[in-house]
Amino acid sequence: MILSAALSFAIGCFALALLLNLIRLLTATTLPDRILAVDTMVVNVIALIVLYGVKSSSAVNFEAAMLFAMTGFISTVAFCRYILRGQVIE
Amino acid sequence: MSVVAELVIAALLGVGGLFGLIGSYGLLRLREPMQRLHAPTKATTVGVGTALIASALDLVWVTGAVSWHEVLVAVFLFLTAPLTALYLAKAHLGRTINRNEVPPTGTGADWAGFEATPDTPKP
Amino acid sequence: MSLALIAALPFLGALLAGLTIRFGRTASAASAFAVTAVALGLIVPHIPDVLQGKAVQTQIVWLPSLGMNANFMLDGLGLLFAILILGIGLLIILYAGFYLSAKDDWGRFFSYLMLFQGAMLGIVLSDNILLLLVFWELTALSSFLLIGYWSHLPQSRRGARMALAVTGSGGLALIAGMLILGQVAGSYDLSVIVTQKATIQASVWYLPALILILVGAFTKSAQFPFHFWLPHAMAAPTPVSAYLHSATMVKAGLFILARFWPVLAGTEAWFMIVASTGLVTMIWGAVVALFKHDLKAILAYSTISHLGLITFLLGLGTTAGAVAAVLHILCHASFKAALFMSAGILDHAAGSRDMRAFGGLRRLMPITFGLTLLATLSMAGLPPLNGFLSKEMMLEVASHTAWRGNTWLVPGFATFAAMLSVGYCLRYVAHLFFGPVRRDYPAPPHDPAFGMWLAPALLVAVVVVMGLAPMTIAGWLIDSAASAVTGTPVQTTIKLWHGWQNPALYLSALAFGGGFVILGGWSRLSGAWQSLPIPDAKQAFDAGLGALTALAQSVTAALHSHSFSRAISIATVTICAVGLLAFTGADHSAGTLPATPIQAVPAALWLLLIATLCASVALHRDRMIAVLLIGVVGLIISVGFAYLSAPDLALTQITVEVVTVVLLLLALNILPKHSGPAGSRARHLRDIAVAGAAGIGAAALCYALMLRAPAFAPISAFHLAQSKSGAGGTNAVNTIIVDFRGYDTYGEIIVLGIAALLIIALIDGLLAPGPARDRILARLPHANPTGEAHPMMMQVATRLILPFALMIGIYIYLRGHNLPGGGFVAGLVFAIALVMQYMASGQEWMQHRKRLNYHTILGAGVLIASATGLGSWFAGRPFLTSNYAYVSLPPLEVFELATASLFDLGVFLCVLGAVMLILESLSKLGLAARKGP
Amino acid sequence: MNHLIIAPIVLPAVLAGLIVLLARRAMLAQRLIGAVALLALLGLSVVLLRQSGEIPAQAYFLGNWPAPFGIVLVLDRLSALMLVLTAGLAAVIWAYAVVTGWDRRGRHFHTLFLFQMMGLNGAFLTGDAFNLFVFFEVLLIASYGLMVHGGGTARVRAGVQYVAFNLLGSTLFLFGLAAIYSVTGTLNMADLAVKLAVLPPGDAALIRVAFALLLMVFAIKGALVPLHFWLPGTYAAAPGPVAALFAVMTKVGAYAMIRLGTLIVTAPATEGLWQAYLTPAALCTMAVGAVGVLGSHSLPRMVAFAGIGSMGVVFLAIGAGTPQATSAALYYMVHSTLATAALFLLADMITPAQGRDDVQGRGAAASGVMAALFMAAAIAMAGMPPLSGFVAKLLVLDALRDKAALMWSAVLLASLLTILGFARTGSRLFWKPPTDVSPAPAPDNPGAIAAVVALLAAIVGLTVFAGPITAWLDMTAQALHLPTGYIAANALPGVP
Amino acid sequence: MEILIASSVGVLTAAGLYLMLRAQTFPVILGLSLLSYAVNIFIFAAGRVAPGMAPILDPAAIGYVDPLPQALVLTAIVISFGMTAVIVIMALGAYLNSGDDDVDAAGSDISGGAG
Amino acid sequence: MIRKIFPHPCLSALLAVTWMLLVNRFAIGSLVLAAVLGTVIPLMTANYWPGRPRLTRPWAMVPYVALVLWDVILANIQVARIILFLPPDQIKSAWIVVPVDLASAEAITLLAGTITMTPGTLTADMTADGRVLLVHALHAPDPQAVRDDIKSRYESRLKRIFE
Ligand code: NA
Ligand code: NA
Repeated sequence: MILSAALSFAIGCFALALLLNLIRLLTATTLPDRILAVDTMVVNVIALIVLYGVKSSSAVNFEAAMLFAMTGFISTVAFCRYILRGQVIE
Repeated sequence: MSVVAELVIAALLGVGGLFGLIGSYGLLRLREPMQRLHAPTKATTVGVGTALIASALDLVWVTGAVSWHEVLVAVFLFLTAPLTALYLAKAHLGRTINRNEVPPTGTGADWAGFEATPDTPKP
Repeated sequence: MSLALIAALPFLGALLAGLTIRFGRTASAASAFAVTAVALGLIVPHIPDVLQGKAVQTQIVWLPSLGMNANFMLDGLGLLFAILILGIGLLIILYAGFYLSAKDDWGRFFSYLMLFQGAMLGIVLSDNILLLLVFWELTALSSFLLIGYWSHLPQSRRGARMALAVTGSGGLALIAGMLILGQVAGSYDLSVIVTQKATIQASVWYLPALILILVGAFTKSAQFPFHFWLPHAMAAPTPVSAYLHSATMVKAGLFILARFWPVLAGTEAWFMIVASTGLVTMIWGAVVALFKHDLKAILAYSTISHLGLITFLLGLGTTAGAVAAVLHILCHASFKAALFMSAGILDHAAGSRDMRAFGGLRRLMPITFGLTLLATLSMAGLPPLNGFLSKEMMLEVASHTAWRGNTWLVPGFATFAAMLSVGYCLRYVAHLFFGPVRRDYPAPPHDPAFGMWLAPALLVAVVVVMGLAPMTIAGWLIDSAASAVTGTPVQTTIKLWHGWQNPALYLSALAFGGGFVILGGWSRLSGAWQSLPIPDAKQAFDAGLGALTALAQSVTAALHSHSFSRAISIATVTICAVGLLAFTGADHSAGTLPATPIQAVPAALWLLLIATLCASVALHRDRMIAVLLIGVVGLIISVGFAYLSAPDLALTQITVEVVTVVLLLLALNILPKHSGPAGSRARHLRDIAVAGAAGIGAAALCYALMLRAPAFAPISAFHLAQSKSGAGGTNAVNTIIVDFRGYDTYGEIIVLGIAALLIIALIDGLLAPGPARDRILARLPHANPTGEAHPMMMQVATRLILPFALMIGIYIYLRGHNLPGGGFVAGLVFAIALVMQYMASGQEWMQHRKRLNYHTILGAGVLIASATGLGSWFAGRPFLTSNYAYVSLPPLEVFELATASLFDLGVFLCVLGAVMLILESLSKLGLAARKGP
Repeated sequence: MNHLIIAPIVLPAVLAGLIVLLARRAMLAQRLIGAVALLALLGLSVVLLRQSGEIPAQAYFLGNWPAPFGIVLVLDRLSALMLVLTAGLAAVIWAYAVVTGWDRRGRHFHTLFLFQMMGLNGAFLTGDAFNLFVFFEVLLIASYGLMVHGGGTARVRAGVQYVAFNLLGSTLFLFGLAAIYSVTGTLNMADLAVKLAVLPPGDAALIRVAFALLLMVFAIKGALVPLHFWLPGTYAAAPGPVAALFAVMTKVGAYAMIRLGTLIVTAPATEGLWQAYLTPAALCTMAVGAVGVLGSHSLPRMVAFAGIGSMGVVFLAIGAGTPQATSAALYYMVHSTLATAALFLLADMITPAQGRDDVQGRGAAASGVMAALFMAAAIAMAGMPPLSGFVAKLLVLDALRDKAALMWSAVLLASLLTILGFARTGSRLFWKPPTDVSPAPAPDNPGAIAAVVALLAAIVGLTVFAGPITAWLDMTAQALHLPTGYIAANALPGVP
Repeated sequence: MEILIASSVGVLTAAGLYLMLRAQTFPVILGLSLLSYAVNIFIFAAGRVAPGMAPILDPAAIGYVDPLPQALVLTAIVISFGMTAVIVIMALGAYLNSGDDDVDAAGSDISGGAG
Repeated sequence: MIRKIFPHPCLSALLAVTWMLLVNRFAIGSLVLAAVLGTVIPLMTANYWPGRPRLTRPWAMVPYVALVLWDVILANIQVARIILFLPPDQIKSAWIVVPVDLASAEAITLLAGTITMTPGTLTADMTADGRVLLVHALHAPDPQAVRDDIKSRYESRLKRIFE
């Protein structure tokens, strides 16, 4: 009971966080800020996936979480490199 | 499941959710670009980390088996967060922050982010 | 000898003439002559049969289902034409041998000529009307070549095209008419069709067929108003004019009229159309001929007039008319060919074809004068020459003909036409040969060599002898031909003198008298004629064709303006419209499945998705932001897949996403960073409407499908049931991919491999010397790259991250068969890990440390996948049949070995190789830009 | 099971893979492998053609999974015909590309060419609707590569449009397939026919939408107006031999229409669905093609429009929906593929350097041999006697006699415009004396000429043997319109 | 739920087409990506979706998500990745060759042709 | 020889452990595979990790990680407080220059990472040789104290592990 309430609370928090990220993404004035918003979004998404796994008592999406972490990191680096250097792979 | 375990997991979940929300909120609230960088790299990471631990514990209590996947995800996030932050900071330094605002290194060398790369003539 | 062979001989001759030119001009001419002579000789043995009224036939099955067979027939009409074609053909070849100059390409000329001869002979020998159409169109093509023979002259090219345009369109009408006729008659064989008169004339299709066939015939035979091409065809060498445009090809239309006379003639429509057209043509041709100055133009218009005469006769629909027509075909061929040849002689000898440059040649060119005089007088219809016989017969027939109850109209017009004819004939002779000798001839006139006047002389001999002894010379031929035309045995008596009571005699005399009056008043008449505002048919045609071409050009250009966005809009609207129409064309029952209640998280994701999409449309002009937003869209969709229990999709989507982002960023480094404004406000509204329509369509279809219960158990029920027991895996998605539908995957990795190769080839091309390379080298490097290329912290961290990332890849590959994952995602994870290493350390650094060439990885992937598939052949099983076994290898627990995993390895290698090749070569391009010239 | 059926797909793939692995830089080896592959494919196709005459349809169950659960290849007369046409055409064009050195003007020509063969053969053989999509993609992506082979501004720019347009088509294909699966639960084409026959009426509208979308996909491939806009620019810009090979690509659209169309035409929901759209669109296609022939300024573009026009005739015949019309469509398809290809090769020879410029005003750019070949090919294309174009036209007209007034006048008028266009271009190209700006005529390349002669010889053969060929095609069409053999070959559970 | 998915497909399709209609290299590429997302969801949805189904064979499962559409989507994703890569490079090539980023109006059709 | 087969023994061990965690189920087969992967992957990637970092006291890593984790948790609360309750104009951010005495690249990287993970501070840049770090502090009324804290709390410990 308390667990499922806490779970719903946590899921709600991260879903809300995602929407805040979206607002940030759309209102930001600089590119690094927008990238930061997207990067945060990825982290929040991972949280959501994990929490949804708790909710549905399924471990099937943990690989997805892993790959989200990996790809989120790499695309952030790629975007930053693009801003800084133009050429992502030099 | 014992009440204690349930309470622990619930607490972890609540804290994790809060931290995640605070991180994203900070992203909106903080004024300076460099300040904003602090919010998600930490609060959010902690938020996710907490959620992951809650999930792992939940699985332990539900199935009795230890799930290490969550740990691996958390480790990966912790390993990469500084790099993400570094790159974003560099992006700010390179594109949005006036270099006068940044203190000198104190040694002869300049910050790497401001160094002209040898193979690239600046226009 | 088989008729098919005879029909084929001229084509052989065409080949021979083209080949023997290697042995000299004479050889070419001689081979053409010999082949023609042989063909004529081969006809001869058939003559007795034909004269007895027995048609000679040869049948070769060609396309029986269509009723198109190589059926040939030789009857009286065919015989008449065959003799004309081959006989005059011989004379033309003889004449051409002297006419052509050394500069001309003889081989080409005789080839074309023989090609034409074959086509023409084919027409008259065809029993099958589809076969006839083949030859018919061939005459148009070969005459196109012959008219355009002197292709350096613009009038030749234009004349050839005009002839092709007019006779070609007529030919198409003829095709339609013939097909209708064949459908109505139930056969495409002439011998059958001619027996179906009642059926055909009773059919509602009679009139359309008649009109279409007549259009074909009239265009070919230069009947008003399609006559205008013929004078322009005179740009051809004179032998061609003599052959095609007087003796043979233009008579093909008449041949058709005669051929179908038994089934088409005899109706009011036939008479009204054919006879009237003939009459008008006869008069119009004669009028124009009277006032032309160019020798060949005069002859051309006189030919038009005479063709009109024959058309008129056939149009009467009476036996007498048919006999007269047949007779005149023969007569006209003889004197007109002779006249063309003599015109050629004049052109050669005196260096001009303008009548006004001549006069008084009587003494300077006596032989030419004699030949021309006889031929012209025959054309004028003066006894005792053969032209008199047919003209007399025409006037006789005309005098009995009433036009809509009016009994004087036809005789009156016929006599008027005859009068005009006499007029231009007299003028022709008078203005050329009589009058004082001039001093200003373009060249000194002289009679030609014997060889050159031999051919016209022979024709003139026919003109004279046939006039004197018509029955002996041609009676048999006329009879059998007329019998074939009318379908009933005809026994004519052709004679010079029919007695005083013959009305034609008076009409003829009237015509002659009038002719002399016309000659006397020619200058005044000519002045009056020149002042008449007669529309020039050629100009009208040119203008018409020009306008048509211009219209075609502007329509084509307007339609295909390379406007991609318009093409896409049109396609989208079309697709939506067709989809909507298809939907409304049948019943639809709304779905009965219960809708799944909406929960908060998916609703939030949905909101996120829609907002991001709107933002990406609104902000798309900043391309970097657009990439970022599209990345978010991909992220949300991946989460959606994970939420909807499709972990494999989530894994694949997210890994593809990041590779795509890297790819896009690499490209964006070179492309402009911002999109320009695309068009006006109106265009934006249009685009929104089009895109919106498609979106609504897609959404509606999706919604309708999702709520509709499946009509049948889906085949995936089998996959789920067989996944473990049949394919040895618990992840049904994976077993479908690597086993049930492994063949799809095989195709898919090939696509990826091809993409890589293609990209390498393209980038190679861009880096090769050329505008692209110049632009790359001249391009300013990125606005100002800041900072170090490879931060130390990143380099160090990746040392640790890379091995773990690779291990995760291996883990995902190994578990794929039973849990989400598999070769494809694993390949992408490897690729992503390597990309990370590339970003950290740079291409050069990596180049030195790379162990395996990505090409090799890709090739190995394709081969492993193929080999796994082929391996099952050795077990006698089809391509890609998988096998798995549980292996027990103590102390290890039992584990599974599946060939599908090997296939998946191929997939893995293919994906890895392809992705790395693509990214590597793309970054090469960027580095080339960085390095500069 | 007859393993030869898969060979036309795997053989080029394996050999192409070998080139990538071993002979990336060795042109001689690539050519050798290419020659082996194309000869083998030709031989294989002929063998399969002979087999297809003996058994109505043979299925090859990939992965040994029963239909409709696994993917099936089906060899019948139609697929065998397309295989032979493709292999024959490709062999000639490949030889042309080698003798003219086109294969050296960029990387990976031979690999892409072999993959192109794989894609085409796969599309012709598959009995699975989604697999058809996959092989459409294989042949398309290979065609993208071949299209921009050799590079150059015009080519690459046209390439972008070509790719983008076709990607739209591929997306549409997926929409259609998904809808079909959603309604019927199957992807096997024979199974689809069986299930459509007993489809609940309430699903009729949805399945109609699905098949209407597929029709649009095939219409894009086949350049049916108004979905043809990608074609003129693409074909005109593509390297000559590639454009020639593309002559068979539009036929893939027609093939798919015949294949699927004859399977669904008798079902209550989809009866007459395609025909309703095909006929008017085909008439427009003919018109656009014919007007384009007359209104084009460059030879390759003109040939491209002639190709569009010929597709119009093919679609008109397909739209008639009778066995006789299908047979005529097949004959016309074979004929127009050969004629279009011959003309593209000639266009390549005549305007080798700047094929995209206004060549018509430039004057005689080629020799008499070229002129003769051009004339023959143009005669065939325009449907004039004595070549197969005329026979093909008659067959189509005969098959369309029920609506003679409209159809015949349309076909014949289109022929007229085509004839005018070719006469105009031909006379300017070959008859007009060279001007100062004319490039010197390129010396005749005997190998290249031989390639064109080979195509023309095939056209002559098609004409001379029209009787037996049409008899064979009639049987093919009858089998298509009564596809019991095709369905039986799939051995569907519960279907006799 | 269904309405969310269907409307997502619709908006993705519309946004993708709208970007394609911008007729410049990069928007066209992005538009195609969006279209491929749209169709991937569409295919997946065609198998009828419901959260909470088991993706992996499991005796305890109440039901499975139809695996076949998923397999089709996987194939479609891979193919569309290859295609995206190709059109990206082609667009680059077109831009570098011509210096023009427009996909529209690639060369004029109208040139003189008299004679 | 052994150096060749195991270019980075610690990495090998770590990989093997990680594999077992990934498989999440103990079995002999998994262990064998873990050993194989722990050997093969470092070999495969040896080219990308030139040299071998010297770890003089690897076990000291454990308390260090524990310390960092604890700091992360504690200081996160601090950051949360700043975000939530401190008015934005009162937040006193500062750039802090931290000279580093560590020698190996791995150690410097670890320090930089630690600084970022521990709240309130963030490594924004460093000199090319890594001898000076540029740290940004979210709210540091006394920058000097932050620098001293970094040096004493983390750098000294890392020095012990690596040197
Ligand atoms: Na084509
Ligand atoms: Na075509």
